[in-house]
Amino acid sequence: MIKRIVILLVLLMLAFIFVNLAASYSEQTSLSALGHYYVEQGPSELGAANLVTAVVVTYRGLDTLGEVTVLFISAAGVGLLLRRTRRKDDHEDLEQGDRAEETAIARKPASEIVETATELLLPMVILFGIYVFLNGHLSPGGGFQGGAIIASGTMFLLLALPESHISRLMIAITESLSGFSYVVIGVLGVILAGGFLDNRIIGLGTYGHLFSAGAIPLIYVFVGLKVGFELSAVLDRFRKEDSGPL
Amino acid sequence: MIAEWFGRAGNFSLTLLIVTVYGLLVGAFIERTIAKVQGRIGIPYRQPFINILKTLVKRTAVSHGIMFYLGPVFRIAGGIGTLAFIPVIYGSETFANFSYAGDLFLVIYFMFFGQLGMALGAGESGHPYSAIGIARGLSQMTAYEVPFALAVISIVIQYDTLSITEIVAAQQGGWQHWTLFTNWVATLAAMLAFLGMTGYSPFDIFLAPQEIPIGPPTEFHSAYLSLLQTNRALFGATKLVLFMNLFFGGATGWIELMIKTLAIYMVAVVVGVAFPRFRVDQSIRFFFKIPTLIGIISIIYVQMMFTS
Amino acid sequence: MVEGFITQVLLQPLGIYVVALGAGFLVPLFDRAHRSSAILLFFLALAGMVAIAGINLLAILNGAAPIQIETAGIAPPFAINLRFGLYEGGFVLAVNSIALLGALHWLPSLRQHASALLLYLIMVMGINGMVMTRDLFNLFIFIEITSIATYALIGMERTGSVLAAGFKYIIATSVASAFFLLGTIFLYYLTGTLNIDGMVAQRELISGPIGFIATLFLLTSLLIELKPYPANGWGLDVYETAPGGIAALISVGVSAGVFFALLKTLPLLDNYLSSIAVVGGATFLLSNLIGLKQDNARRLLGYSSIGQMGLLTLALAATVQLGIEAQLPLVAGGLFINHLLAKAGLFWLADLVNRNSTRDWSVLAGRPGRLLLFGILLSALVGLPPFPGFWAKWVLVTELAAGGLYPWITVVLLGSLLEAAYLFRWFTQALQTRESDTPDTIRLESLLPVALAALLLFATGYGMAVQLESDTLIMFLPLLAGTALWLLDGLPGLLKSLLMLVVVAAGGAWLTLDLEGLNRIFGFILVGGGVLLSLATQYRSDVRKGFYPLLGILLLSLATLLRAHTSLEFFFSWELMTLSSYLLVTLGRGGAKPALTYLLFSLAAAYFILAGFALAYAASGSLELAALGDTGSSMGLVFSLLAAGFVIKTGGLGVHIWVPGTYGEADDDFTAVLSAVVSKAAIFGLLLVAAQLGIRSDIGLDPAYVLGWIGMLTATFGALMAVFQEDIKKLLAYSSMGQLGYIVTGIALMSHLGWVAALYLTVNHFLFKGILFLAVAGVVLRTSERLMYKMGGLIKNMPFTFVATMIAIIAMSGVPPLTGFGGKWLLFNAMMEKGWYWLAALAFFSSAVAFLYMYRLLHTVFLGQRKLEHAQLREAPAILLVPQFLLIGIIMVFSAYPKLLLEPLSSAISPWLAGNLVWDGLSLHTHLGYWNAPMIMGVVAGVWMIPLLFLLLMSLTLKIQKVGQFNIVFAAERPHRPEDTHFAYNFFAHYDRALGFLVKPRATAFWNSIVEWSHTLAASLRIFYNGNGQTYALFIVMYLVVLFLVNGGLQL
Amino acid sequence: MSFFGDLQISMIVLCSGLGLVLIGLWGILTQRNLIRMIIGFSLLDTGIHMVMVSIGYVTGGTAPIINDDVPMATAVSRVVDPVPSALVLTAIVIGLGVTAVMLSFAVRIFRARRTLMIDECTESKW
Repeated sequence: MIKRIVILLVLLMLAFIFVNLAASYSEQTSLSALGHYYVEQGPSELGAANLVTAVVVTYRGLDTLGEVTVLFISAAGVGLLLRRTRRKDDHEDLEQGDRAEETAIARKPASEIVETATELLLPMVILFGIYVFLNGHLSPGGGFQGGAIIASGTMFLLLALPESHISRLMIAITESLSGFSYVVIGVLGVILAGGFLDNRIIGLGTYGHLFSAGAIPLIYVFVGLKVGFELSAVLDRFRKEDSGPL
Repeated sequence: MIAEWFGRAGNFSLTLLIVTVYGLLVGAFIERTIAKVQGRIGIPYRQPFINILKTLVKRTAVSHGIMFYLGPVFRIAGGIGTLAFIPVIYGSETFANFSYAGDLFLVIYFMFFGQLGMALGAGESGHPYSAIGIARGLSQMTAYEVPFALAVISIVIQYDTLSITEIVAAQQGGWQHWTLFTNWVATLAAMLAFLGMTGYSPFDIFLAPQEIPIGPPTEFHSAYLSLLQTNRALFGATKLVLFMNLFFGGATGWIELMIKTLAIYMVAVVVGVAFPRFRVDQSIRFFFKIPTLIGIISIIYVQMMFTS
Repeated sequence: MVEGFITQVLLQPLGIYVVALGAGFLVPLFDRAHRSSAILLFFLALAGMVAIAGINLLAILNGAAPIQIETAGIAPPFAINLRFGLYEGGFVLAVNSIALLGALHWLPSLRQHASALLLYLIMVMGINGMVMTRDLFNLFIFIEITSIATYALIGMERTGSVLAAGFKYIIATSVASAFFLLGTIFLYYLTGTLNIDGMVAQRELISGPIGFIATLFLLTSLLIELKPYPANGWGLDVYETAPGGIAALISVGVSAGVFFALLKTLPLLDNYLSSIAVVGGATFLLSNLIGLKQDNARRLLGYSSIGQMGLLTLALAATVQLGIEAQLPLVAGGLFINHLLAKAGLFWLADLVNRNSTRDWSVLAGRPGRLLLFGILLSALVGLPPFPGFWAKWVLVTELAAGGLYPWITVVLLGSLLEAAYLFRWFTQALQTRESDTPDTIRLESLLPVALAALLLFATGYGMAVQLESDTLIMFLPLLAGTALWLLDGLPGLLKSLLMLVVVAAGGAWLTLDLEGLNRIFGFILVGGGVLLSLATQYRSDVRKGFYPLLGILLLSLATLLRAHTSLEFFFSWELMTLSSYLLVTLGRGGAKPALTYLLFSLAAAYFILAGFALAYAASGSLELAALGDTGSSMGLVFSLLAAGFVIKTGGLGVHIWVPGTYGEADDDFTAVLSAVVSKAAIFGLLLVAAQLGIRSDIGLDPAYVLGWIGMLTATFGALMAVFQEDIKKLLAYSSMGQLGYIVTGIALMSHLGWVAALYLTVNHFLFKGILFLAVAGVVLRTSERLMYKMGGLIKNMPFTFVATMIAIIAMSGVPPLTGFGGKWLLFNAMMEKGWYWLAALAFFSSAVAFLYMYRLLHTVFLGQRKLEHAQLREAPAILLVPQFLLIGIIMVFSAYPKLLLEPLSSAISPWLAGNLVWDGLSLHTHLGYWNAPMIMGVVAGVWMIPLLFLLLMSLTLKIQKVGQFNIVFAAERPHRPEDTHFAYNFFAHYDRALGFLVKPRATAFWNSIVEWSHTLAASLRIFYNGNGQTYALFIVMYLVVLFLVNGGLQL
Repeated sequence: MSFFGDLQISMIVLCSGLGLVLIGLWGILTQRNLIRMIIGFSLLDTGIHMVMVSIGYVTGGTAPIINDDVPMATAVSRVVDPVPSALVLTAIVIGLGVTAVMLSFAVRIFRARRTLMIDECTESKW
């Protein structure tokens, strides 16, 4: 009880800090210098209509590479943690009973409505995901969003068909190759253009077209694939703790 | 150089002889006096000499080892040496002995020489009484050293010298110049320490004839004992001479010396007759109380009186 | 294009990301092909990261400009940029190297899972990113990359406790990250940029409530990541439970990254410098205090890690506060590299030893190689030379002093002492063989990373030395010699002993023979005396692993100590001496525990000295020892601090409790060196500060007078305590303590005569205590006993040893005609001359008391009744007797002709304290008295010879009978066992009754209560660590609130 | 400041975001169940994302995408700041990653000790 009161007091103090913060806040009426530059120069410099994309992929490309890395290691970490114990004598206290219980939960079938809907929607969802990351430089969306949509497709699949098999090998290869390609593009930026992750290694193309904005669509393809597969992999891990390597 | 050395040695031999004989006679005199007080006849004056001779000519002797053998040698060497470093008669080159080799400090430290040697010799005898006696004697010594040291420091401050000759010189010109009168506090402290130093009752437990028959010398006999007996007289007299020099104006002649030393000695005798024996821890505590306090006062006193 | 790739990408700092990420992404693919190809890729990538960092750092060290890396071909602030300058390069190289070693160490676990490999790789890259990036949000990304990889690696083991700890860790760092993000976005709101340099350039925009709160969030986040007290339980839990491989990387790698983040954002946080310093200082002090209560090895390392990061934080804040950023590489860099290597090594070692409780580390006992590694790592952590931490702490403390930040000096030194206490307690536990221990199963090759870390510590330590000092080679000479001897440690004992003697004699002569004055005199005592006494080491022919190299280091460090011109050189040699002597003590039979006490008191002493030197530097602006006197108004304080340090090392009263155990339990021959020689180093130090400071009139007499009393009380109580000892070595130990007390008083007199007395006593103490301890070594060798009452009558078996002992005792006692008298006489005269009458009286008393134990030693061991089982004992080995009789020879010469000794002593003192000894022929005169040593010698010889001759003469006519042992006057009975009549045990029982109350172990009780009190305090300070993740999270939020309040949040 | 009178749109978002942060923290600090704590963390995270978005808002601005409605020429005065949007994108992904790892910890903790209560995970302490 005393602990609760302490917590309450501390949070009240924090709230006091926040009130101070909000009280001094006033909405911006014009762009910051940085934003101004991006809005003014972004389209011509990088050829991307979606300025957020320009910022994400190129101006702050290093962030995005890091972001991809974060997802990558989260997926790897989840895999590492949720790997199935291989030997009985491993130092874990996973008991036989638990395992049976777990399987029982996993085997519960989905309703027919879900199954049917999934079969119908899944290709469209995936297609939409691809659309979103391909057009990331032009319209709202991008690699992450697209990847997330693809992963939601996987989610559907797993809900509808809990027993369906997702190829680990395919995930691993796609994940690795798309990540590696992303790095390669970045490196090419140093050699062929102005610097690491510079998207201008290939021509900027015609402004507003699909094949424009240099390497941005390319990067978004890789990001989209990577995110999609990684999130799918994470979902898959949580579905059943697997023993497969990675 | 050599001749000078031999000359001095010769002079010193004379001093040694006189002081030893005097010491033995005083011993007999005290014995007789005590006997008279107690209603006995007492020993004849020749008795100490006879004792020494008798032990000396004993035909058998045992030895417990080399240190045992050397113990009495150390003991009497300590006695002789102490005397050698004290000027006996003020103003007399003949009886100044080897006092120019070192000062009062030397004398005080050399007094340990014999005690240490004797203690080692007695130790080798393997007799527990010897060891017990030494342990007691040493313990008591650390205690009476304190008032004595304080008194000595007091008179060193007073006379601003460590040289015994100069201390005596400073007391010349009448009894009122004696330390006894100029610095009676220090003298009092020193005399209390003297009680312990002489080993008379109440501070005679290290010899304790009743429980540990005569203490450290328990195992010594024959020629060893004769050396020890000689030393007892000699060393006792030497200490008297030292006290006389430091506190009672020294002596310009042998008669004065004998009167003064006898008087000093009587202090110990009187106290000894009047008081029962202390245990060691009691005597240690005793010396750390009143005598030490007096000693401390003596230094404060002398600083107030004699330094600007 | 390939060439472009190599030069523009691979060899650039950017290459680190490319390599790490490229390899990281490919690891799963390679793993599909074959696990070992993935491992190869992993190591290639790590090695590549090290190489890239190394190449670029080298270029910068060679004068190249810091490398600015732009991304996206667009200049900052519009695109993210990175920087690789000196600091970045150093951190990155260090982290990558340690990561490579760590990977080697952790490979057996890592190789189980390909994802572990890639996580490790990316985690390291994340740390690199934290160091290099110049963009605040990008920094956040790298923090998160590192964190997530860390979470996953923590969770790899999947035991319940590690998972629980991991979850707490995640919650805590997530909240911290949230704070970071909040801070970042509001900073963007204010400045319109995310570039750190851009923000710094517009520092004035970060103001008002939003600026305050935004920076507060940023600061809190970074501080929390550095695990400040008390919001750090989550970190401790992970350190305790996680595998060493990841714990090491969190402790040194992740923390390094966060620290660097703090470093680079510090210009934004300049309002909080005091808060940062307080947080760092409090964390350092308190974690080390709480560490005292800890007996789990890994958690202990956790406390140490947190403490070290606190120290780094404090150092950073203080350096910036003082405006001495130029010293930052030395201070922060040194502390960092030290912590990095030592702590990582220790975590790995903890992994290999695999024992939770520090007590169980006793499996290392008797394994010198392992213990050496362990010891090196611990010593580095504590900041002992020659490791980087030593130099860094030196610079830190001197600069703190120069800046007047005295309280921080106290914090740094106290914290270091506490850290030393628990770290070396651990070492002590590792030294103690236990029956129940099964040998450890560490394979030799798995120690390689640990050994490399240790080697790198030496290398970096030397590197720092070169930065700071010109005379590095001489300073390191003892260590070089020690290393050379250590390489030959496989040789037979006698040969090693001989080699050591040759090396020390040659080296020592080369180092000290060109010295002058006081230093020259001490050169003879410390180096000459050390070699002479070390001759006796030949009496043992066993292997004595480690003994000879350490003794070589010790003796040579004494030589370099004498050569020191600057306080840094002095302190270096001093600490080297402390360390080597400590290790030597641990080699003794039961030496481990007392050695710990010895080390702690020595370190306390060293820290006093360090503080004194630092203060002197602050006041005079110079490190020269000769400039100690130019310290103006702080002179008194400098003198007091330095004197306090040296007095502790002499075993002054109250801080003497290390003495009996140390001298008692060290190897017998080494005890002689320790007491006769090593203790004189403290006397040298005391004399040095007295010469530079003590004799100055502006100090006033008070500190010196206090010193005089300390010395004399030490003499008195040392003697009293020796009286009641049954253990022969402890008796001599207390005797040493007491005798050094006289010397201290002599120095405190600050007069020509007083110093002559002090030096004379020093020489004399060396002579007789050397003899005594060697004699005792012989006795202990033959009897295998140290309790005196179990001996007796040994004069029959060991006459030479007896004679040596007796002469030494006479020389100690002050009885004429041997050397002791001169010392007493000089000291007494000097004290009377100065008017220190009370001290003189006390001196009389204490030298009388000394007779008690001296006699007891001789009697109980050599005289009295011999034990039956000792009947067949032989004399001590000749090699033990030779040095003893050499020393006796010196005593005899100096006894008869003290002028030989006094003249050089007097002239060495003259430059400091004018005054001459007045000689009249061979007679020495003072104001009060005179002393004609040759004549005294003659008279004594004469008066001794005459009765001897007389007795011999009498013996010719007597029939002297040698009698058997029990033939004594014993009430007509015959004792049958020596035990009946050997009056020995509790010899001075009556003295105990009378004065025993004076020597009740008050000091021991006092220090014990200090220990108990610190433990209680530690226990109450760690109640926050209740193991509940929510409590930990609450503390984090509270931290923010408290920082808000103390920085004036209510005044918004 | 009168933020009750003249309510700006971003102020509403900002305050809701900060409120979510507080609620999330309350959840983390008081809910003993690991899953609930993770939900608390998600709330906290979302709150911060809202704060970020609100910071990027420019009065009357629209999405920073150049198209027919927002021609390049007038874009500067018509769009909101693209930077916070980009940052939020990144932050969301990172939050997702952290949440995933947290959840897998929760799963493993439950497997290892059959409980999800944080106060039963206190064996390392002091």
